[in-house]
Amino acid sequence: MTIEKSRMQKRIRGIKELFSRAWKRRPVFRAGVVIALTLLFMAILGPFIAPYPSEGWGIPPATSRGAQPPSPEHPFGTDAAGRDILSRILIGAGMALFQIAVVVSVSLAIGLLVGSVAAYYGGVMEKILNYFTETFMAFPAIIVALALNSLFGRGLMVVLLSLIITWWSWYARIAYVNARSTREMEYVLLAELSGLPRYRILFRHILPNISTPVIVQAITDTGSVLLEAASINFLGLGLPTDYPDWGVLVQNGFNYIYSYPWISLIPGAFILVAALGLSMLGDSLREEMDPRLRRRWRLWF
Amino acid sequence: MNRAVLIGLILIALIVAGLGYYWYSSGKTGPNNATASRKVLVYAYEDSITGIDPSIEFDTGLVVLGLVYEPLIYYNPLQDKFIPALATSWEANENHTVWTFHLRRDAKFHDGTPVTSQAVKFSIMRALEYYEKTGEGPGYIWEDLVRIETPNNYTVRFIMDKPMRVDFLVSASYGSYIYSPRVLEESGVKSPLDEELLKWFNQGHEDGSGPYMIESYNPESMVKLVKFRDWWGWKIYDINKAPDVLIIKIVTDDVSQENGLIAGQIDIATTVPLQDISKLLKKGFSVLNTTTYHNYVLMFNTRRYPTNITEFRLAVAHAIPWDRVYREALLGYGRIDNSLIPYGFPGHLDNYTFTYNLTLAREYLEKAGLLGKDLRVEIMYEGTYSQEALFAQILKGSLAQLGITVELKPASWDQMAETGPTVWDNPDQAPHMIINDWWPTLPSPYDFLYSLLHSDSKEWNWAGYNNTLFNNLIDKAWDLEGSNYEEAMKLYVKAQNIVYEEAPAIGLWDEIKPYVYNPRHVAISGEAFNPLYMYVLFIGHLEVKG
Amino acid sequence: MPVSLNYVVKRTVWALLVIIGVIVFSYIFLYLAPGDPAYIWAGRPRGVNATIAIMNARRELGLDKPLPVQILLFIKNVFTGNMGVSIEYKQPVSVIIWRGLTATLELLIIAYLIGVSLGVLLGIYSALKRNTRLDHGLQVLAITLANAPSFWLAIGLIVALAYLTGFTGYGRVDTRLAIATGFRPITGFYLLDSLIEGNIPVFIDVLLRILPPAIIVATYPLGLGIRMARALIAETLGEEYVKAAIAWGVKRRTVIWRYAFKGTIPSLTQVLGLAFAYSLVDAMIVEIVFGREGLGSLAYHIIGKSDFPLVIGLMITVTAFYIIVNTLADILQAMIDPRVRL
Amino acid sequence: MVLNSEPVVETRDLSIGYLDEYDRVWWVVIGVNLRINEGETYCIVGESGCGKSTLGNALIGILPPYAETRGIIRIMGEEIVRDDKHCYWKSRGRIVSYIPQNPGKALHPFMTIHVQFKHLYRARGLRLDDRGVAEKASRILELVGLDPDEVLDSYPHELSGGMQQRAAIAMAVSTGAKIIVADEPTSSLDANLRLQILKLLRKIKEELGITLIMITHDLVQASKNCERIGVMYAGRIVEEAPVKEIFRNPQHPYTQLLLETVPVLGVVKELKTIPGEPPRPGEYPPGCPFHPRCPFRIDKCSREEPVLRKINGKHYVSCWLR
Repeated sequence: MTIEKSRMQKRIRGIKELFSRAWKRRPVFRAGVVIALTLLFMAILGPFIAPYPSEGWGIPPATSRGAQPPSPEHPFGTDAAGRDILSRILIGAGMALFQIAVVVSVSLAIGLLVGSVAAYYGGVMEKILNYFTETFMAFPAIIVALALNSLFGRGLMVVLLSLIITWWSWYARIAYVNARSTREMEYVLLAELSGLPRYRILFRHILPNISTPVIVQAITDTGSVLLEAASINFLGLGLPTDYPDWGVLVQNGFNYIYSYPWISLIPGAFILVAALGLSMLGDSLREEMDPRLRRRWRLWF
Repeated sequence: MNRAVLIGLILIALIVAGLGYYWYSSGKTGPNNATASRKVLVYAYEDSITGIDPSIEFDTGLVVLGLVYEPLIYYNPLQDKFIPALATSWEANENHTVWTFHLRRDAKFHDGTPVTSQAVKFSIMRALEYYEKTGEGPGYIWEDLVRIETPNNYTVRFIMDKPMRVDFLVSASYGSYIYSPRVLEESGVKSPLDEELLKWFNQGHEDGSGPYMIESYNPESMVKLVKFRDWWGWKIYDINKAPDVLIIKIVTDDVSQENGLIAGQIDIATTVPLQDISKLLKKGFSVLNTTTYHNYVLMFNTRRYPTNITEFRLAVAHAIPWDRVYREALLGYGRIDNSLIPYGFPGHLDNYTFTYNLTLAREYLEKAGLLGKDLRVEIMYEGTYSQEALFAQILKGSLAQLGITVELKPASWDQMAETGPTVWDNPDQAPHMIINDWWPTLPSPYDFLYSLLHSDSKEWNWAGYNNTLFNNLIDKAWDLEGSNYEEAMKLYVKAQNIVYEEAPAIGLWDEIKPYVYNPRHVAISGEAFNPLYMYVLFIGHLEVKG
Repeated sequence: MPVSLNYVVKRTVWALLVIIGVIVFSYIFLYLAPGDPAYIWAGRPRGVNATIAIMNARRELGLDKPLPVQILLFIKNVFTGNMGVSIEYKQPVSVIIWRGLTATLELLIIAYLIGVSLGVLLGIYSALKRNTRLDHGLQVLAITLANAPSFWLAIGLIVALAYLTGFTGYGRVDTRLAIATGFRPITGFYLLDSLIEGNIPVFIDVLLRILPPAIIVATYPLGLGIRMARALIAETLGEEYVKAAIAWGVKRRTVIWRYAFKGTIPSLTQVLGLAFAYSLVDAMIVEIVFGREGLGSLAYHIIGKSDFPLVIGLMITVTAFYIIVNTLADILQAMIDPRVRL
Repeated sequence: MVLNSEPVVETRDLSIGYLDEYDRVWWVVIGVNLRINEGETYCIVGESGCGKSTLGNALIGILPPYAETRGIIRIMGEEIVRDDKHCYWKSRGRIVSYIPQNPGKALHPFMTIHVQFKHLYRARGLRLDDRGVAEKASRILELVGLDPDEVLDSYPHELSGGMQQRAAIAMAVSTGAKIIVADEPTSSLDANLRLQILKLLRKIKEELGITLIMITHDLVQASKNCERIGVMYAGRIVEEAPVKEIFRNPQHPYTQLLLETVPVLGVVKELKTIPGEPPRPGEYPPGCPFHPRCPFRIDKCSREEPVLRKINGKHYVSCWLR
């Protein structure tokens, strides 16, 4: 128990060091952290700081307003039904983070389990699970969303399910590769000899050891999840039209791009910046972990 | 070695290009030169084409059918006038049960054979029999047909089982197109009801008598039509003004149609973002605003709380800011009309209007004891129509003031057509409100009133409205139409009064269709479109330039 | 080329197995959906003829037989090109999809050619100038491009093009020009077709129209290419064989291209192959925004239209395509790296 | 043969350090002075991490870009490095060549031996067609004892370790350089092959008149091939002498201890190990770097660093005790 605890502490300390080193040396990481924190801030406080909360939730104003260009009253303008875009974006941040969190955590759980079981149990199980992993890696999320949409219609479940169906396999792949090397470790062998049941070994020794690279991958992926979810919502496969999701907001403005371009372009810019920030975060962490890329360098031959 | 591969690739490319060029220049020189001066018209259509069987298609295929096939006569409801097509003259007996049509002698099918009375019988019987067999298609309009007689090649006689306006039936926009019986040989089937014939049509084959022939048919992207030089109409209209090639391009997206217009790739657009039309006019495009009988109707679920309460429905009707709908949702391209029958259509009356009055709406709610209750209602609408979407949003904002929460449920047409009828079996699962849109097949109020609110019309009566008095009134009127038209119209008014008082459905607006076109390529007169045959181009009334 | 036939066969068989897995999954998908599979397959028919349509669907899918037989029947049908008839268009699914596939592929191939070649070049350049201001700039550019939502970029580009030039790159080819010059597509790849026919005006026109959407689709492989090429070149430049080559006096250009770059090709191929699925879907989205025909527009039209055969057809096609591309990437990898022989 | 009195390789106060990620410099080679004459075989011996490979890389000119140099390197009388200013272009490969430590990694895995030879000849400015390359390469491959027909069209991974090393030697020689730095050329091979390769090195050295600089951690190997040995410890040359002198009369305590670890054929004695761990590169102790492990250390050792002094003839040592 204490060994496990200290191992855990060591791992946490390692991650902490990684973060502080990245913060010190990488402006890209700092930018990513700032963007991610802003996003989090918006997601939590969005409904409270939105200047027109009811409009943010999709209720058009009582008085006729129509689409208005950005002005001091409406910094990002209003959409065709006269709703304040800033409020909708602020409230939409929570929607975006919610989708990311659910998709990444569920796929992470499935992926870790499948990957480590495949690597640890080996044999037929390994073959079958790898075959499944490979098969599911081939599905693009948007096409699965299209199929789900044709069965169930629009809804949050379409976005979440289609992304989870297509995403877990990537984590399973990484988990599998890492778990295979862990399987050969001495302490796993020792635990096996001491007669610990196999599922206990899996949960005690294999899973904790492979989680770090998979989690770093997961952080890197958050940006891509946001992008894919936005694409699904943009196409009208996912959330319904009056939801303040950023992808939906871009779709809402698509019909008006010549007359009221801000309706589409501003929420789209938020998608870009958020995805960029999250990717920057993950990428600079990964680079920081890789010593090859750390050194000073010039063309020397 | 790499260099060898590269040289090999270049050689292969050269050989392929050389062979291709040889094949191209040897085989295609003749037609190539002839096509150089062909006039082309690109007509953008806003939906994909669901099929082009002239007797069975009952949806977006009309845009193609109207150019490839012809009915016996056309009807222009705006001028209340019939226009001869394949038939030049017709008459009915005293009590309107036997109608005789005299066919044009010079009309030919695309295979070169003349249009005969046998062909008319063949075509219409196929529509009717197919409907009787499967329940599908527009053949139901011929339900009262007893038989068709063909006394000679150019005379056709319709025997009906009761007084009918057969002139309206033969001019219907669906189910009355005439084609050659030779389609059986061409497709290799025995029976006209064989599903293989339907498939054959839907692969892009045809044998009609209209001014255009199908050259290629890709229902998801474009239909290419070429001019039929032996069309009888070229004696009336200038053949040289008509395009040699007419392309119906499927562009479902408004912005894409606008892009196509700007890029010079589309000559006539059926739908562009309405707010951009003034800009397009400034850029030198022209617009033709056409009246349509395309009517948008808000239907209440009369079998579910709270929309089963008449006062609630009336409250909603008075809570809609109509002027705002007109300005923000329709942008002026539509006519606010609370009647179920569109403006200018037989049976339309102007006095069925609801005014925006929140106090009155509150009173209605109070009367029903609904004021202050936390009410939640759903509205389903077609998500791709920005007018409907904006209307639903405005409604949501307005009802919020009455303490009613509206949940928006955008759907595709298919989903709506599936959800709407569930009101009969499972009213609590059907949405409280649903926007239906309708355009007529027959120039009669019955078409609207029966389809939308008659309790026998389970498929389209999405209100679940079942009022025996109303049913009897319109059924009686329909029976009378053939013999006593004025009396029939009076009954229709009575029926409409019931609808206005109970409000199971309220008319929202009649669409005004702005066709934006490129005047450098085409000149269009108002007669090029007929509201009864939506989207069909009447080719004699437009002129393609250069 | 040093690749064993054995490897190719093994890889192909595996790919076939995965494609079969995809087909089975699609079928299970239909089977597990709420409601009668025949009802869904028939496009949720209504009215009197619904029973006929459902019966037809039942026969087509073999629903009266046990599930494994149904699945085998379905697989057989897919492999013989019979994926059912589209409910919306009433034409065979395979025919419709084939028409869309060529259009999308043309866009995708052009985009990949632009994105990958430029991306890899810039990535190498960035690796050689590592830690200079230029390198940092390229890195920021790359990560931005890789994270930009393509539909948003496409909208932006359309607006910008419309304001600046009035030309929005609409459509695949100028219809009038195509008819005037007698252009007749043979393969469906218009660039290739116009070249085969020697129709230079149409070729130029098609190229001009494909460029704006292709540039948008290219952003992702471009960004990815820059980042991957930079990282991989940095890795191979530290390899022993590069060190030895330098020590033996091999010229700088040869070292970079023939030693370091060549060493990165297998990994690069693999990464870009995996990114292919993303780009394919990207191309479909951009098509929708630009109003081009293709798989994307096809999918967009049928959203919510209960055209399940076409949806399943699209799913199988897109996925199978991705698997084929990745198998080819693996075989290419084996051709370059003689050590890969499973 | 005219004996050139000038050394072909000369370093003066050569120090090499590596920059870490925070731009600090860690010096791994400190103040090395080498004079290597033409045709000589000079051996640099030391434990791993003592900086000998860095020194070798500096002579070849393949220091990584994050290295810093101080001092001068002269090759064939020409100054190629002075205080971080490198001008390696002319000499790299042409004048100094290199036999890699791990031939399996040093040959490009995606190219046949033939193609790799072609690139080498191109680098020398020889425009040869495929047959020309094959002919020229065959001569050298035969010299190193390989069958050209078998080897030329093979990929490196298809060759055994010994064949790979022979091929690598052939490539090193085919550059035409007269000075070759061999960095632990046999460390990845087993004992039998090791002797074969050493023999081969001697043979080509004699046949082609090459100046060979061997870098090794193995004194036995050094004794078999070399004329002079420089013992390196913690980045410095601590003792330098002809082979026989080193074995007969080791002066530096480190050399003495090192010799005691070597098994001598036919003599049964207990093998000793050097107490303590060698210092990590860049973290050398102050004063005499060996003093923490030295059994004879005096106070002065920890305070002041001794310099390399001549004690007789060609024997140099840096120790406060001598």
